[in-house]
Amino acid sequence: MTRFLLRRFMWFAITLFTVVTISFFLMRSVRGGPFDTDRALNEAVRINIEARYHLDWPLWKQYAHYVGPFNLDRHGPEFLGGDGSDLFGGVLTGDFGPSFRYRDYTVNDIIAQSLPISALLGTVAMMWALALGITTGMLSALRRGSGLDISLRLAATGGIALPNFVIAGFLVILFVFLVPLFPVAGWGSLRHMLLPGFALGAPFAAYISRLTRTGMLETLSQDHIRTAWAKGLTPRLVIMRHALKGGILPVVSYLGPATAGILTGSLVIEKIFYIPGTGSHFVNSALNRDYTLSMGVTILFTVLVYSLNLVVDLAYTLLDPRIKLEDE
Amino acid sequence: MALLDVQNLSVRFDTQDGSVRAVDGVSFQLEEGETLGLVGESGSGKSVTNLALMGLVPAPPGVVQADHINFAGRDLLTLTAEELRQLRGNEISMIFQDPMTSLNPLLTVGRQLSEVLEIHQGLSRREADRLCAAGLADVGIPEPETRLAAYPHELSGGMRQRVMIAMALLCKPRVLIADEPTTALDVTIQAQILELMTDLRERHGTAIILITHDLGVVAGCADRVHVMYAGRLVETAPTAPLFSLPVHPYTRGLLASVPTLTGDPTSALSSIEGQPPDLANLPAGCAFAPRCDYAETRCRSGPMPLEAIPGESAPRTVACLLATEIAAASGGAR
Amino acid sequence: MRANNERWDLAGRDMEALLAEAAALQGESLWQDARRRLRRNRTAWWSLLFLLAFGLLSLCAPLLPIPSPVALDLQTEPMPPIAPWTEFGNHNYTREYWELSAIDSAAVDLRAAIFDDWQTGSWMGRDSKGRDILSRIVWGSRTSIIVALIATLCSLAIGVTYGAFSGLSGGRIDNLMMRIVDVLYSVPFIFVVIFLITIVNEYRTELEDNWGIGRETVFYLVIGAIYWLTMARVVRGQVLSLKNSEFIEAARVLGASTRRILFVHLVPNVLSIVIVYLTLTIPAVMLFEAFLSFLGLGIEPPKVSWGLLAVDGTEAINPLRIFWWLVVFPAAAMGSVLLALNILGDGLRDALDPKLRGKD
Amino acid sequence: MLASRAPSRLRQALPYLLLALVLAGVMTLTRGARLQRADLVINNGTEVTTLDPATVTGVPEGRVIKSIFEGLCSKHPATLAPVPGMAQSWQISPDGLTYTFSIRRGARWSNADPVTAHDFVYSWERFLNPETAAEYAYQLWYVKGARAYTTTADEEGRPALSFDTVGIRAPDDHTLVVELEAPTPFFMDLMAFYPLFPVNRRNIESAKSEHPDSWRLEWLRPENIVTNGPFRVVERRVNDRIRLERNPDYWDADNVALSSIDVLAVEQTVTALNMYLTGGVDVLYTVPASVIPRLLPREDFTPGPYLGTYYYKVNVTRPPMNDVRVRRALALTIDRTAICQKITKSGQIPSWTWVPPNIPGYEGAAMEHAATLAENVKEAKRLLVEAGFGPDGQDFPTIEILYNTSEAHRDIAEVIASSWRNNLGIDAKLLNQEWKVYLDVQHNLGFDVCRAAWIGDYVDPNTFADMFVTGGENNNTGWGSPRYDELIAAAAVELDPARRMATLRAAEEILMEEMPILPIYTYVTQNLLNPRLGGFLPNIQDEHFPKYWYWKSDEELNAERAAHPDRGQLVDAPGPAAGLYSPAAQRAGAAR
Repeated sequence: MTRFLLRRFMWFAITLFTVVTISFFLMRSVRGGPFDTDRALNEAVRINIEARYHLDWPLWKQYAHYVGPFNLDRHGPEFLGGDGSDLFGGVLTGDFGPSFRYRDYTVNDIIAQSLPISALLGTVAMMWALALGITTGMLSALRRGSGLDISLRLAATGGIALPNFVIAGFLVILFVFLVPLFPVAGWGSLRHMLLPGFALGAPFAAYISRLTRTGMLETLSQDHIRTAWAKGLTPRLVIMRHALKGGILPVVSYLGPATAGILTGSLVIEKIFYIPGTGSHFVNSALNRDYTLSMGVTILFTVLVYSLNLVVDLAYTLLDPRIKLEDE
Repeated sequence: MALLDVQNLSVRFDTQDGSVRAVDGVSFQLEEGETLGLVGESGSGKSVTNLALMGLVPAPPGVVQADHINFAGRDLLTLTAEELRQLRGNEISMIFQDPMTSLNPLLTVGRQLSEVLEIHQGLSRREADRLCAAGLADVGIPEPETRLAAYPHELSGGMRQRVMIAMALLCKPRVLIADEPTTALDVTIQAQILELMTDLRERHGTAIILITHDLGVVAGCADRVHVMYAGRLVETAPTAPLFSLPVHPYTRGLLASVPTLTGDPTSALSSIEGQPPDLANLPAGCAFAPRCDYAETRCRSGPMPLEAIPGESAPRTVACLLATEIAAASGGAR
Repeated sequence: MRANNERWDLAGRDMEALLAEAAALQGESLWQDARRRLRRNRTAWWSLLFLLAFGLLSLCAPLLPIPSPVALDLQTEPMPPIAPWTEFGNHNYTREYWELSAIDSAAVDLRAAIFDDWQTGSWMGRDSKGRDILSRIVWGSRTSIIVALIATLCSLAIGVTYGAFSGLSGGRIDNLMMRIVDVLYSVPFIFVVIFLITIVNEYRTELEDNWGIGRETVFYLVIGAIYWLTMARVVRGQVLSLKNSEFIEAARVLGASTRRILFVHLVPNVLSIVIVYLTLTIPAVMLFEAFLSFLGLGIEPPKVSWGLLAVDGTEAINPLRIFWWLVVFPAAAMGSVLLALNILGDGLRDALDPKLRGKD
Repeated sequence: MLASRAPSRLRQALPYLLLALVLAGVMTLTRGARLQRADLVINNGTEVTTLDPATVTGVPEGRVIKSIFEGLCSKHPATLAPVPGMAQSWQISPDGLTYTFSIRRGARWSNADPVTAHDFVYSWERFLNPETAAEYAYQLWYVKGARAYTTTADEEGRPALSFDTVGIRAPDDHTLVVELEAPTPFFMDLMAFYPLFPVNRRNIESAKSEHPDSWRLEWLRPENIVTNGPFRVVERRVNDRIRLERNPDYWDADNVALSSIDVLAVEQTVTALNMYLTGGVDVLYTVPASVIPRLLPREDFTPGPYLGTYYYKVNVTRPPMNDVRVRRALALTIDRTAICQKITKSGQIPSWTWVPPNIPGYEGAAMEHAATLAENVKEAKRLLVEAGFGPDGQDFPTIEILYNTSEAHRDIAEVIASSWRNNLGIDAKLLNQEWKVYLDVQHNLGFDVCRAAWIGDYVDPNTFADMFVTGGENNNTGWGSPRYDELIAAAAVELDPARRMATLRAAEEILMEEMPILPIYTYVTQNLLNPRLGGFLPNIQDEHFPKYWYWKSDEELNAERAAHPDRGQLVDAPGPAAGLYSPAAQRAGAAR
């Protein structure tokens, strides 16, 4: 277990380093800078701004300053030519720097403000998706071939067949304008979360439903289910205890990628429903050339996906005792 | 009256390719404390017969019909699904061929054992656990308490089959259906398991239906043997007479393909030529006729009733038009 | 002794021929069986026919007597659909397209020769720039289908090669290769795509002038480059399980070369799962295209794709006036094709899954 | 045995544990997210970059800063003329070089500090300091020594000159003296320009001492920021809202009617419109073009003139656009009517001038053109032939129209391309670039023709005219004319308003003869606002002042509707959640 975690951590470090380095240089290679606006800057002012944000430094120095752990500006350690008043800084110390676009915030601030919202939205979406997906998938598997099965499967595939902004649009027409149940946009109460959560979760619900159906069918055809019946267990016990557990294993392993998908998919939903989450920063920061924020969310994403995959793997071993972490 | 009386049982599977008659008019009785061997090639309908008894034939596509299936005075066919469920694992238990797959890999052995008691006897988990440990000890598993916390994959094949048996016997059932209980096991383990079953039968007085394709297994355990072919019974007889004088050509073929220690080591083992028939497309007359060395024209038409052989002392029935001739000829030869 | 010699001969060459024959036989029966099973799955079969029909329709877009998808006829508001029985067609066709390929442009000439200036009426309405929705859906399907196909094939090429190589190599190499896939999985690809597309946008004139690579091509490649990861994993898994199966052992024992094992024994067996995965990747790519269009990073106007249509459609959702035809028709087209693809994918999986064979 | 059971127990408890955890998380997070709607909600269109007046440039930032800070002057909500703000009065020396402001006694900061002349000296020093890197620093370079102070920095980026060299002094707490480099006729307008608004010294200094490395952000946090305007910041969340509340310490607080305002940052115009229509927002500054025909008949949508021009830049360094005849031909054939009626739809005015109309005292110089498109096309063909091309675009190379990714710009570009194709036979390809690349390409003259727009910073032709001086930062056409530069320079020092306007008009005439730009239309404002909102007066800069806003009572609203039956179809006018304010406050607000 420890060995497994250590190894995972090593790969995690490698991944992160690669991601940080590649995106740093990729980002800087794109034309345009954070301070370009439709009103061109006065040359002298531009020099002042670049100096303030260290954009006048050579790229390697900016990179080293960004990564840390030492502060390379004039407050940095003395052996690097600074006055030693502020030795450390950079990503390695957990400091993602100030945002270029939202200048009253550090990237840490922005993430701290928006991540809980995205997490909440993601959780609502995921709960929708799981509840809906597993129930329908189960029903579908148990009534295989029936009208119910076919209609549920059609609905499920329908969920995968439309872009979520179209689904969101239909939801808005239905539940905001025709039947005014929910607010059209914004964030605050639980009522605000249901529509975007549903729109975000719909494709995942559809996919989970399919996975559950297949998994359940697979499990239901296994010998040990016959044993369970032969033991005289009630249908509820056979399905809930014996079949479902095996049937949703594929769902569990899908949760890692799904969470990543929900995180990035939320950017469209956040735009449509005006939700102050992290998702919109993924695109906007790149478009605004907000170097630090963009790097920040990249790193955040990588860390999240990696740790969620780890959690999923661990959960998987808890669910399936046959899997051993060591034999990767 | 017999503990279990099955009359004219048929099981049909209706698929898109047509209707398959897996079991066709099978009748038999099982007495209290008796071991009945059910022998036949794979696909001959042995397992389906017993799944039908348990009410476990998947429907659709399966359709079960019978004149009656009387168990301890009740006709299983008239029971509701719920009543049947309460019977299963409680009064009629079943163990399966492959102990590797017959246990749920995701649940502990203890969980899988105790739920039987929880369901049928309403015990608490704690009480059930205690009884389960005793049950495991009963089937010869050392350190039963520890084993309860184990997962199936942590046990060896023989152990798992013992667990299966323990599970089947937890509620002291009156009938135990053992579907090829030893097929997937090593020979040494096979012997242990069979011995265990014989032993348990003696101690608990459970009647056993032993399904197998291995005549050696039946020879050691069963009181009576029924031979099935293509969904029908072709020969029934007490064990000893059957082995000493097999009458139906199929039974003879089966017996001839068993290697014996006493037989001539130089003579080649014979096998039954040809393929088992397609159940969806059975020939008219005797289903075995196409592979039968004795077959005559009359074998290929008309029904093939299971009849006693005139003059035979043993309570034997055979479904073969040539039974009398073959019995006479073989009896003479032996 | 002699008998023994014969045996060796058999093993050396004849046996291999025999094995190949057997493999061919097996392959054939696999596909035949699959086709039989697929045909029996009504919905999947109809989906396949529907997709073929749709593919044909979209392929023939330049030949169809539909209005130009780009000719502007500015309106203050989108025009609602006119039922075919009210106005079946009119003679207002103008020949206006983006830069078409030689073949397409010949097809458009042919269309003009056959139908002259006759065109179908606006059965599905027009948008606020007076462009015919039906025509845009048909032309848009070409873009979307091509994006999906090329990206999928691209992912296929990379994924299968990578996965098969990794699975076959086994050991350390396999471990390393799969670790790399893991690493790539954690890279926020949305982000990379946005980057790449921005970079490509920036240099696209240079790319086009110097290498003749259009923005779309890069677009396909970029998307393809993302989707290969899952493919690689799937293929590797399949190869691993096949590698240790008996018939490969047998072939190996008989001295078949690695290449032979790869192409004669492994590929056909991996193919089924790959095909299934393909039918499920295509919808994913189409949705991704729509997603990029939503962010304004997708296909560039005047070209049209379903993603762009869907985005235009969502603009029409507000309580003042719902121009439903701008949403409903593109969504219906997209939905039905993706639905069909998904059903077909499911059907193929059922049909090709050896475990399910003969088990209905 | 118990020990070996543990993992299995864990396994069983796991799902419930996770569920409980998730639920607990949801509960805590929702509680934190809850915030009641403010009395008034406006959509600012995008998140502001900063609240620091010194470093902002954009309009959205301006809207917020004008609500929370106040400069020496403020603007009249209708005429936009400077009215006393922090300065109660001012004197201008006869040579126009020395401005003496007397600071309002009784003006206070939200931390109860009095506002003094020293605050302005401090704020402007900070504004001009190269370390602050204020983007609009040049707006104060009319002050003596200011330019040198900003542009002379040492290696560390700190100012190399003493601030004593700059002509800004505070002889006492209530007197501020500013000396200019040269007479600047619009200097008083600048005093109401938000980058020049003051900041509180104590606010910044204490942040500096408490957070030596992050003070730049710390002093702006809602709990720290000290303001002197009608409202103060209570809460902020990125991409969500800025919550403003009435500032009780504001000198004119009695006349501020609204008690709280939410400033949203909805970027999707359709979403914003939906929010407006469901009552979630009261004021929108833009609406999606697709619904404009449906909005025009309504009383809540009344587009008015706006000080902005939508135009195309021509790269005059590239042939064939280096020929003025070609540029004129291109300009003449654009179907402006189609663009205004069918694409922008809300009454934009086809434009033949660079400086938009409606600037008091200024008469624009239109380019030479005929009344109808057909006649213009004829003239354009003649010009093309003269320039050596066929009348139907023979030998004319394909040109590219550069625009930034946006539906509206694409549509306009399509119309223009088809105008040129149909009228002149010139092939024009559309080329869209993402915003930052577009800016970069534009700056490096990497285009043929490029979409652009300019919104005036202040109500004066100069804000348009000085863009096209040779080498100007926003020129980006490669065009330059010494005569034009001279005229602009002359206008800058001209004290007589009429003569000054004439000079600027002469400059615009040159521009409209040389045509480095092709004007297309003049903007109109597109405000969609709750009819119940009062004090929101239309003006040419689309500048609005929350200080004067108030909610109309039913009586007032009905009376107004009765007085103007032509305003259009009536719509719902929901009031604020907490009810209307005391009539006294309303009247006070309305009185101005």
